[in-house]
Amino acid sequence: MKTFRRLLRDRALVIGVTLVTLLVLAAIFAAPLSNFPSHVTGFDPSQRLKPPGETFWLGTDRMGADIYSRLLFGARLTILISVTATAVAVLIGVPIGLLAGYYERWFSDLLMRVSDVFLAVPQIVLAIAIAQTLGPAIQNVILALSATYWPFWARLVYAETRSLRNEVFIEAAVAMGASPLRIMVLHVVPSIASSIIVRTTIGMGATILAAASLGFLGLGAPPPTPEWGRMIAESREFLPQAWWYATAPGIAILLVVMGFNLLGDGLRDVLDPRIRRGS
Amino acid sequence: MRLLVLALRRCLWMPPTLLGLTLIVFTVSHIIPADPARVLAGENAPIEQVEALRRKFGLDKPLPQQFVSYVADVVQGNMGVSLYTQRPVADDLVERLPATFELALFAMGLAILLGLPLGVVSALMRNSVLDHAVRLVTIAGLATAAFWLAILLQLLFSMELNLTPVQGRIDGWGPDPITGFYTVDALIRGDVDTFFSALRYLALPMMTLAIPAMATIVRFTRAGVLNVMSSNFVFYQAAMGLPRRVVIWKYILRSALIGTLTQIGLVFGNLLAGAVVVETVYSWPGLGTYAYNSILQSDYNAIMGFTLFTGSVFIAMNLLVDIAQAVLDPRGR
Amino acid sequence: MSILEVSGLHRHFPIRNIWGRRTGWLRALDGVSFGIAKGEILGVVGESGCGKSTLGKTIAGIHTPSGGRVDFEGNEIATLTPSAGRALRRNLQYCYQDPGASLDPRWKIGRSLEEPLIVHTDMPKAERMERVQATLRAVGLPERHLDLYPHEISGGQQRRVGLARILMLRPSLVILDEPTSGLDVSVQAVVLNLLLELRQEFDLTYMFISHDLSVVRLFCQRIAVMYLGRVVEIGTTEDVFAAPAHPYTRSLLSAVPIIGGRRIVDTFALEGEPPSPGAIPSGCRFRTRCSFADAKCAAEDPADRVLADGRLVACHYAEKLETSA
Amino acid sequence: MADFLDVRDLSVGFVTENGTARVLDHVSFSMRQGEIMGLVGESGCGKTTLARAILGVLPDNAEIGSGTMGFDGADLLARDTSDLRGRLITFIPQDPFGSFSPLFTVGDQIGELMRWKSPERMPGERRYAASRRRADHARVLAALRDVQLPDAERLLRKYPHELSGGQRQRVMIAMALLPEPKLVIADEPTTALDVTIQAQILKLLRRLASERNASVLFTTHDLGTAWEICDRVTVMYAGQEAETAEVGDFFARPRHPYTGMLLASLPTQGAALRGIPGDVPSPFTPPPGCRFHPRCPRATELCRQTHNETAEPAPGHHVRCHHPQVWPAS
Repeated sequence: MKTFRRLLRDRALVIGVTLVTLLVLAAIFAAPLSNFPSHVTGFDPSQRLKPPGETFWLGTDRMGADIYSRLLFGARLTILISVTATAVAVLIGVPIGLLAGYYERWFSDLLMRVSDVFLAVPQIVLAIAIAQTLGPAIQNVILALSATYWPFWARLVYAETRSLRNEVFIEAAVAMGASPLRIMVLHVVPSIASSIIVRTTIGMGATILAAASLGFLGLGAPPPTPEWGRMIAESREFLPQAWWYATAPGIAILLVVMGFNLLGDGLRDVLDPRIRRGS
Repeated sequence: MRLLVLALRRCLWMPPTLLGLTLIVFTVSHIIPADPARVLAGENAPIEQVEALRRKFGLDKPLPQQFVSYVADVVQGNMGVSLYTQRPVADDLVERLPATFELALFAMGLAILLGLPLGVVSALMRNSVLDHAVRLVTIAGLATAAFWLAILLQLLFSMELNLTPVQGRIDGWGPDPITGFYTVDALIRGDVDTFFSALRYLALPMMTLAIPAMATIVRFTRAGVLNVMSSNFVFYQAAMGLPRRVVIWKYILRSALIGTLTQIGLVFGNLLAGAVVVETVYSWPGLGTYAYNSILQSDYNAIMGFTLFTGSVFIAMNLLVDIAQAVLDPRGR
Repeated sequence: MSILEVSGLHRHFPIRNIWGRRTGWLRALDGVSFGIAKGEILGVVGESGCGKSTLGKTIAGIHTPSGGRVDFEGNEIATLTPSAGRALRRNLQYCYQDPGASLDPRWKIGRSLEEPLIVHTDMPKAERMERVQATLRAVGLPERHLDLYPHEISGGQQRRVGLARILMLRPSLVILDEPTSGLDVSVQAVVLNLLLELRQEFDLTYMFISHDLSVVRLFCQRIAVMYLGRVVEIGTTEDVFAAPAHPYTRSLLSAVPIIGGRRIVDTFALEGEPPSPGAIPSGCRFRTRCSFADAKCAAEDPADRVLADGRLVACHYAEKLETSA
Repeated sequence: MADFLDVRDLSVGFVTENGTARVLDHVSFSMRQGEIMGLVGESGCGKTTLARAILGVLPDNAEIGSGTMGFDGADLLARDTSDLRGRLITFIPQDPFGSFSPLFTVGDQIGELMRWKSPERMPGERRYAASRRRADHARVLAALRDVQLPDAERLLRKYPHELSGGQRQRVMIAMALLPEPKLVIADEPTTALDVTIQAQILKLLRRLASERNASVLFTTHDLGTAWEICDRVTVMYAGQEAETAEVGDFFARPRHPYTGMLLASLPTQGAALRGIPGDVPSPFTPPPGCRFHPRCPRATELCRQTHNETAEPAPGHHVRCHHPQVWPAS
């Protein structure tokens, strides 16, 4: 019970959890929650560019589709992209970081140099290059994002494993005769799991931002699938009259990414109480 | 002397990293797409034209050979011709560089000028109202999509309050270039009107790029200062009754800066990346718009050229940060 | 019969310049030779940087030696590959300064104790648990601790669990690295008594590494004094404390406060600090600080010599030094 | 000779998430001019808190429950002591390495101290006149020679990480004496050093303190060190000053049971090792009355209930115990 009470007291975590849960609920129950589920693909030109009112809570877009409903369905896409891209990046980055960090041999430097090269290119630029060559499609966005984000996890796990390597209990396990694989799986991974979770949560936020940028540049999912980034791009023509058209998706992105960042910060303190609060 | 050698050692790593970068760019442009020649020629180009292009760019030769010739071209600055501007990509990049750099440096300046003091103060006055406000703004700043922020600022300042122009970089034609930086050239010539006009155009794009950068700097400075404040030498200086302001602004800040410096290198890199999106919103005639247009036209060489160029700037930036760190931290020497 | 024979043991760490090229050697162990009899407690004393911890870790196989032999229970274990060495080193365990720190904070205590048995033996589960419980009782802890995590018990109890883990494989030789340093006086006494009980119950031989001379004096039968990577004197505790043969041992003992006795603020004479192990002086390594040093000391690094009373010393003039404290 | 530092009935607690740790419980303690006073005790006994309370650098969550602290005619608790600190009262830390900023040379950091705390500085002086700067520099060189550091000029240009532990502690001692303080608070100054270096530092500190007639409050957990350097010794237990006496009397004829048992468990005694049964009480839930009573063989109902007043069974020998006979005659 005490940890639960401490959790509640940690405002960052509470806000983070609520925002992320809202996103997940919006994605799962997009159909029942939305007023015009048909507007995901269908539209109604007669209702073009209506300001927010009773029928269209967040107004309509240039095709007359209800922005509120499209945002809900857009949430599905956002989760799909950020979860898969981050998962793939973690699956590539963590083992590389673990191997490079645990063994201090030639290949650990090589692996780190390779991840440095990937880190040398600003993520969004490489993602653009990849997404553009493969053409606009969800799986290309996912490939582009995971291909450019895995070095962050490789770097993190490398640093954590390297510092863990001279912890007494690891040296004791080595001295006692446990095999390297056994030490990595049973000692190293559980110890660094908490920082991976924290980094992954924050990484989700960053991936959503990057996916939205790709969408904005027209490299995301092709129309008519609802994609928050592209909705903002479409809205530019109709500013400043259709102010709601640009604002609504932007706020959705803001809240969701903030949710993940707050969740990440909150988890960092909960999972690793040793790290002094207030950082 | 040691410092020079340290820098030299880091420089040694630059060529292999650049080569690695070229390999990635080569892979993306030559290997991933099914038929690069078709992509280059465009969807509806006739077969003969595609074949001609294939021979012209040597795409029929084995991949390693293609890579060697690609590297050879790039080293001589020949990144192929841009379909969009019909001019060598290298020339386009060099011509548009000052616009982006002027914007980036102004944004970075603003981010540091505001970010550092705010980070320090919010650390010193921990858990005060200011601290929570700063943390909230920081978290919001980090979560805001740059392109959306750009549109919002345009909406507010340009369209509603029309304090600043919506897009573009200068009224009419810019001053003929000395450094290529409009503000600097205007100052050199003492031409105050152009200077202020350039500033008015710079205002919004600068702020759009500065806000996320500032948020990162505040966050790391605050963590850095908090970390240093709990160290033994701060306690010793307090025990010896040294004035608090001396301890903070001389000893604590300098130690905290070391940590923040590495982040500033990263932040500058992300700033360059952000420029792609932000420049298009403000149609700022820099590298970003160039990259955006080349995306629309799927202008291959331009995209690859831009990626390679930004990557090398990024690598150089990291090198500069490493050297600055060695200068600041005697233990590194 | 000696359980452990160390002869000419070297362990050097490369010193690299900024270019990464090796420019010299940090000679942490520079030719160490000694033996430990079965059931004995040998004290290894010296100041920081003298190589006593490196010695312990090299014998235990944590560091690979750069030269020399280590014979443990008749087998040469220094030059083996890590895996082969590990099998032979089952009966030799290394105990860290804070044994509690050798426990993975995320593992329950029971599991940490069972691990050595899983790695080294093919004991069935039931037999393993039975030995875990027996060893836990031997260090004076209740069985319910098996389900707790290390942070849920006190520092002292964690130390006992660490010791229990070392005893799981029923070793014959345990290398204790500074087991009492940093402890308050009353806790120190409790730890030393526990170590003595365990020695009795498990028929152990101890190699007791410490910088605290008064603890070594009480606890050990023989003492080896180290300076800058070499053993400069080995002898029984009584002989070494009564009449130290090597000039360094003499200075070391004269620096130890004796409550109620002479005050070092009046009598202590040794000046300067030990040179770095990367730049060991030519000839005898103590000559730069020794008041008896002469040309011969500068030329020739004295070999280990056995004195009349069986003591081993590495000094040209050990017998001739007048016995002034 | 009036007591030059007079701490009376001082209680300090630290407010934390799970309650208040009552670290100092009505401590009274005094020092005479020109003496080296030992403050000994095991970890957690409150000796460091007492030293920091005198220095006026307790952490923000510290709460002073009661007590006064007379020093040189003023009550330290009642006023902001930052002008006194580093001037009349100076400090020698336990960890010399961590007490220097790694980014500035040793010379910069000593210079900084002299700029604000040099004996020649006029109170409220704003500009650091070049003439005073030169005079201070001369003082610094003299002080470094005085602590047996060769080639002082070159040392000033070095960075802290280029000095050995012993050298850094010598610089710390020089810095503590440069402002010509009345009181130097040395918090476990030799604990982090090797035994031969520790001996040199103790010898040096003893000589300089008597030459400068500066009083030194010397905290340590090592009774041997206290025997070496202190004129009088106070032993603390769980936030209470158990016993204070001249150093000879303190070690030969201890009266408080805790002191007796502590001395008995010293390895130098040679006899079979006897620890002290039981554990140190937690400051969050201190036992009533005398805090040693749960582990004390002499404990009576009186000890368990009432506050243990300090008695003076022999001249200059203060014992905070209801049964202050000489130990071990229980």
